Amino acid sequence: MAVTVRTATTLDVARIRADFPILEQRVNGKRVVYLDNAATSQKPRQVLEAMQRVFEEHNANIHRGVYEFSERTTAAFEEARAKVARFINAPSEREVIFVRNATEGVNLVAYAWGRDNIRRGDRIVTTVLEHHSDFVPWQQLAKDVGAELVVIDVDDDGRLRRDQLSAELRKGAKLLAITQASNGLGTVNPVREIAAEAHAAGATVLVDAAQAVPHTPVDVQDLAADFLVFSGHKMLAPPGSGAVWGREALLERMRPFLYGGDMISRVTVTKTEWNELPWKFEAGTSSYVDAIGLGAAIDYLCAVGLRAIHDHELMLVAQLLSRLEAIPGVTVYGPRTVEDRVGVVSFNIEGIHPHDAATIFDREGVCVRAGHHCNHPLMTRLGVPATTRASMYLYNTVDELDRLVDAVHKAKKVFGV
Amino acid sequence: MAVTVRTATTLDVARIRADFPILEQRVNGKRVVYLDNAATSQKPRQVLEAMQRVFEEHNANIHRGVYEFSERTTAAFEEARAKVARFINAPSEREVIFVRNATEGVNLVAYAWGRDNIRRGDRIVTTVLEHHSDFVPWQQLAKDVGAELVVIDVDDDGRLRRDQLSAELRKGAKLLAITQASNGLGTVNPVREIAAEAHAAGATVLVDAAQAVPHTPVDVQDLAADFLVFSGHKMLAPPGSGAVWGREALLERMRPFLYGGDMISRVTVTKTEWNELPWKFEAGTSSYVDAIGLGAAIDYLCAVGLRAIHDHELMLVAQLLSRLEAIPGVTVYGPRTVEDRVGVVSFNIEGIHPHDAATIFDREGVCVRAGHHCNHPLMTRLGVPATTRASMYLYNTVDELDRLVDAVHKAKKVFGV
Amino acid sequence: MDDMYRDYILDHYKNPRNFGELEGATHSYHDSNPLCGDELTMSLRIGNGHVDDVRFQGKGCAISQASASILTEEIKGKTLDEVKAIDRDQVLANLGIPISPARVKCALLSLKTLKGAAWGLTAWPGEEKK
Amino acid sequence: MDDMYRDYILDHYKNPRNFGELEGATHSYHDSNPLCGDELTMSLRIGNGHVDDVRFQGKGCAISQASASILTEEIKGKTLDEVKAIDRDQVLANLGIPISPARVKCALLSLKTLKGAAWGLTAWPGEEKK
Ligand SMILES: Cc1ncc(COP(=O)(O)O)c(C=O)c1O
Ligand SMILES: Cc1ncc(COP(=O)(O)O)c(C=O)c1O
Repeated sequence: MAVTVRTATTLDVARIRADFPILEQRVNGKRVVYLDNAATSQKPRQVLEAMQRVFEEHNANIHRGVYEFSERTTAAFEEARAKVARFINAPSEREVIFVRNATEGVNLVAYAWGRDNIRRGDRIVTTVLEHHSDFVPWQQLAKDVGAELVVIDVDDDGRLRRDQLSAELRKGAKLLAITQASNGLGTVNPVREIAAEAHAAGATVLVDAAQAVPHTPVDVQDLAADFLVFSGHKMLAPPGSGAVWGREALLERMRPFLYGGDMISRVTVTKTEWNELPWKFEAGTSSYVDAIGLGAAIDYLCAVGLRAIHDHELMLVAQLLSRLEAIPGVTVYGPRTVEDRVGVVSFNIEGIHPHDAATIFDREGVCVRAGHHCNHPLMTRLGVPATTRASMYLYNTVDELDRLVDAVHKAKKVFGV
Repeated sequence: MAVTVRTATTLDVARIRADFPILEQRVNGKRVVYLDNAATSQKPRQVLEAMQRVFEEHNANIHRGVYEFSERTTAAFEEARAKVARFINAPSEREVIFVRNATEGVNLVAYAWGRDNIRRGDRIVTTVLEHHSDFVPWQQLAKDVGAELVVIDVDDDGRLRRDQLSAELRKGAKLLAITQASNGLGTVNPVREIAAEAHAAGATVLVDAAQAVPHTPVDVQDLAADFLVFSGHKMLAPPGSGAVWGREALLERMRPFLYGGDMISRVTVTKTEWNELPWKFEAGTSSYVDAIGLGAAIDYLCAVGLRAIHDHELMLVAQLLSRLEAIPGVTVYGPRTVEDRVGVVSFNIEGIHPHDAATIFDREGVCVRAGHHCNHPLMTRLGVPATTRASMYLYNTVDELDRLVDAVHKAKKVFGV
Repeated sequence: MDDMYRDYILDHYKNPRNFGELEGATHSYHDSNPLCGDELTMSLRIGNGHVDDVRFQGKGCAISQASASILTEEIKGKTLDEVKAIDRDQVLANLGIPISPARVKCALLSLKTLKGAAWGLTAWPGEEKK
Repeated sequence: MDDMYRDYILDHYKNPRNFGELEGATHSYHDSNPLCGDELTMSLRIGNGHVDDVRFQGKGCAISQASASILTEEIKGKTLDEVKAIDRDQVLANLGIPISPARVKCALLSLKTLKGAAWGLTAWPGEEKK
């Protein structure tokens, strides 16, 4: 990547902001500064309108009705799947399964692939950077079947210990479950190289791309992993949308996960035949309007351009890092550079608990996240109970970072530190 | 029930229809007649606006943020849970788990309760009336653990064979999974009596209330079952919303289903402690906007009144049955009376395949469902590959039934039967 | 609507051509569309690379049955190579009416069954992957 | 904001009363709020149905620590019945500032720990079920 844009942006941020009505809201009389994008993003008009259109013009259950409303809704839903497939460069739409979120995606793989492929004594390798959603399912699977969970550490800059990873993979592994970008620190892992290494060691590779797909171009054929999961709500789409991508050969061999309507082709009292991919994994009425919203979000992101968004975020990170480092008592966690990272900055102010900081920021209209970010193992590794996290997206501006920095000063004043 | 209203309705249907913009749509130049409510319902303005308000005014991830947007969204989400709890008269909100749909609800119980409680040789009793979503999960569980699946038949009117059910329960059963109202025939099962009988036989009882909760008052304390599931999208809420109700004592003892963010209280590298009920079962970012939509849908249904809606539907059923029975060559499946049923009428026209009928109806702007209604075992029992199904809701009118009847005549004319 | 069920389709539906069992069939295949309950069996007598005779049996909607009837007329006497070249577009075009997406499976069951009979294929070219 | 962190709270946070170990403690309880990382230990010396002495130790946000400090002042010398009567509303009121919903758990950790120390309760009345 080696991005050079640092103080300039190629995005027309003013025009983008006009698409997000919520950014005009006031909190405590001050215009809101939304810097919790790693938790969830805001939604542009275009996405809300696409959803509204379904409800007002042709809503009907999908895949089932032999009438125009149902056919139009089905077409919109399957078109959303095609958009997801193109967005991540999946070889086939059959490999794209709609789920509620990244968490359900990991669980789908853990239940439908894991239970049949991970056996007593097998090794599952993962990292201390994982979100709980890509950690606890493997921890529990390991416990249930008697497998071993190996957790790779980070160095003091929050970068993955590649030496350790290589050593552990060499000992053999059935699965590597790894995040592409850390929601706690913003670190980006070189997943392409790592997947190749894991494959060479005979492991299947699942990539948690919840913090990558929204912020940087992701190409599943280039990454060459086996499974990849992400959530729509972090990329301008509504909560309730998300996807699992999996290699067709693996998906074909897997048992289903949820059983019920739509995922079967024939049921008798004694036996059931499954539907084709991807529907085999989509039981019951899908969140089809949320999925259509995800399709519209992808259109929006493509129109702006993922590379430009990524550059914009790195510019914001660079600006924020230099501002925070100038404030006495502020500690930044994770990489201090803008190489190989996404727009997440975790920090603490000495003498002020992150929750107190966030409460004071809120009074200033600045929304950040304070807590463990569903990342207990990482917090333990960093030796802190929690951090304050600012996370950026395409609509954020340098002015907003100044508002955050002012809020940091305000908190220090209140606490007299 | 023994409803007496047959030709009159207490609903102000004109006013209700004004809340549903989609009902003004035209299909092939004709005002749409939407009679596929058992598949999914349409949504009133009030629900769409409640969702829009979240996105435009205070959207943020729930349960996590120490700032006003997150607190407002969390409050709205948990208030939706309280509404669901009141709507079904749950003793506690802790017993209400948000899921995507009824299908996920049944699977949650099958994985989190079933895998630990159903053993080799145990008997699972269910019925031929079940939707695949309350059938296939049990069939697969039985297969996986070596349990026996017992499927209770219906009589020629489509009513459950209570004699057979009693006899099978007397032989012992670990679980009874039963639908409260059949989506294929409209039959309502006397679930309260049946649950008592099943409990006496030592069985745990799961009620699939997907076709009951939208259409008739449901009181989980009165039913006294152990689990009850339903989908929001069939009751004026968006797809993506739905709930499992379960007895607290059972839920407390159950292992979680999906693992990840939000459902845990503490994670170390070696072990995890679960969050309290109900969040123990809600991993990852919930479809919180869909859930808030479900809360608004419940407000709407309560303002209209569930009893009045039910009476209105039965009036429509009575009208439709008498009209259809007057047409030569039309066969109606299921009960020919309006007692103990919901607003679903399944029928066929001799010499015309249901899909051909539905295609012709669609040209007339009339949306019905043609197919097996995710109900293969029932179709096999009825000896037909598929039926044509009209299903009614609060906004349907007698005039619309006349449009359907006209379409039946049209189809007969086209096919010369 | 009159488009959709014009006389041509209804005629084939009500008076299916080449309907029944085929004595001396060399190839035969049964398939169904579980979503609709449409059922179809195609039986071929192939000799010397030609379809010498063909019959179908089945039940289901007008579209599926008429499509099968039309297809049998089309292939009788053709070489296997000619039969192999028949694709979904051609089958849909043969019906001469617009087929809505939800009914495409009905219309193509005949082709699926034919390919199954002739080559043991269960999908037609371009349809294996979406 | 000056509401939320007015001098009273910050004073208790920075100069916690009754902080430290309690020699001769008869009752002691540790609890934490895993979502925030707040930690608290309450130690009581109870004799004759009275809280003769109390100390707390812990770390965490200003709200949780100040709440604990204020609570220890409140209960010292009280009878166990008086202590039992303290409820969540009173603890929130003692802080003298509005506590936003997301911070209520921080404010009430002190009460939870106190009840755990005095009676082995891990929830306060009315809070077991929501
Ligand atoms: C009786 C019954 N159970 C379960 C379901 C499944 O509902 P969903 O697709 O919303 O999960 C349906 C929907 O058709 C139903 O009618
Ligand atoms: C890296 C990562 N993985 C997984 C998740 C879980 O996402 P969701 O809650 O949408 O399932 C998150 C969300 O915070 C994340 O940042």
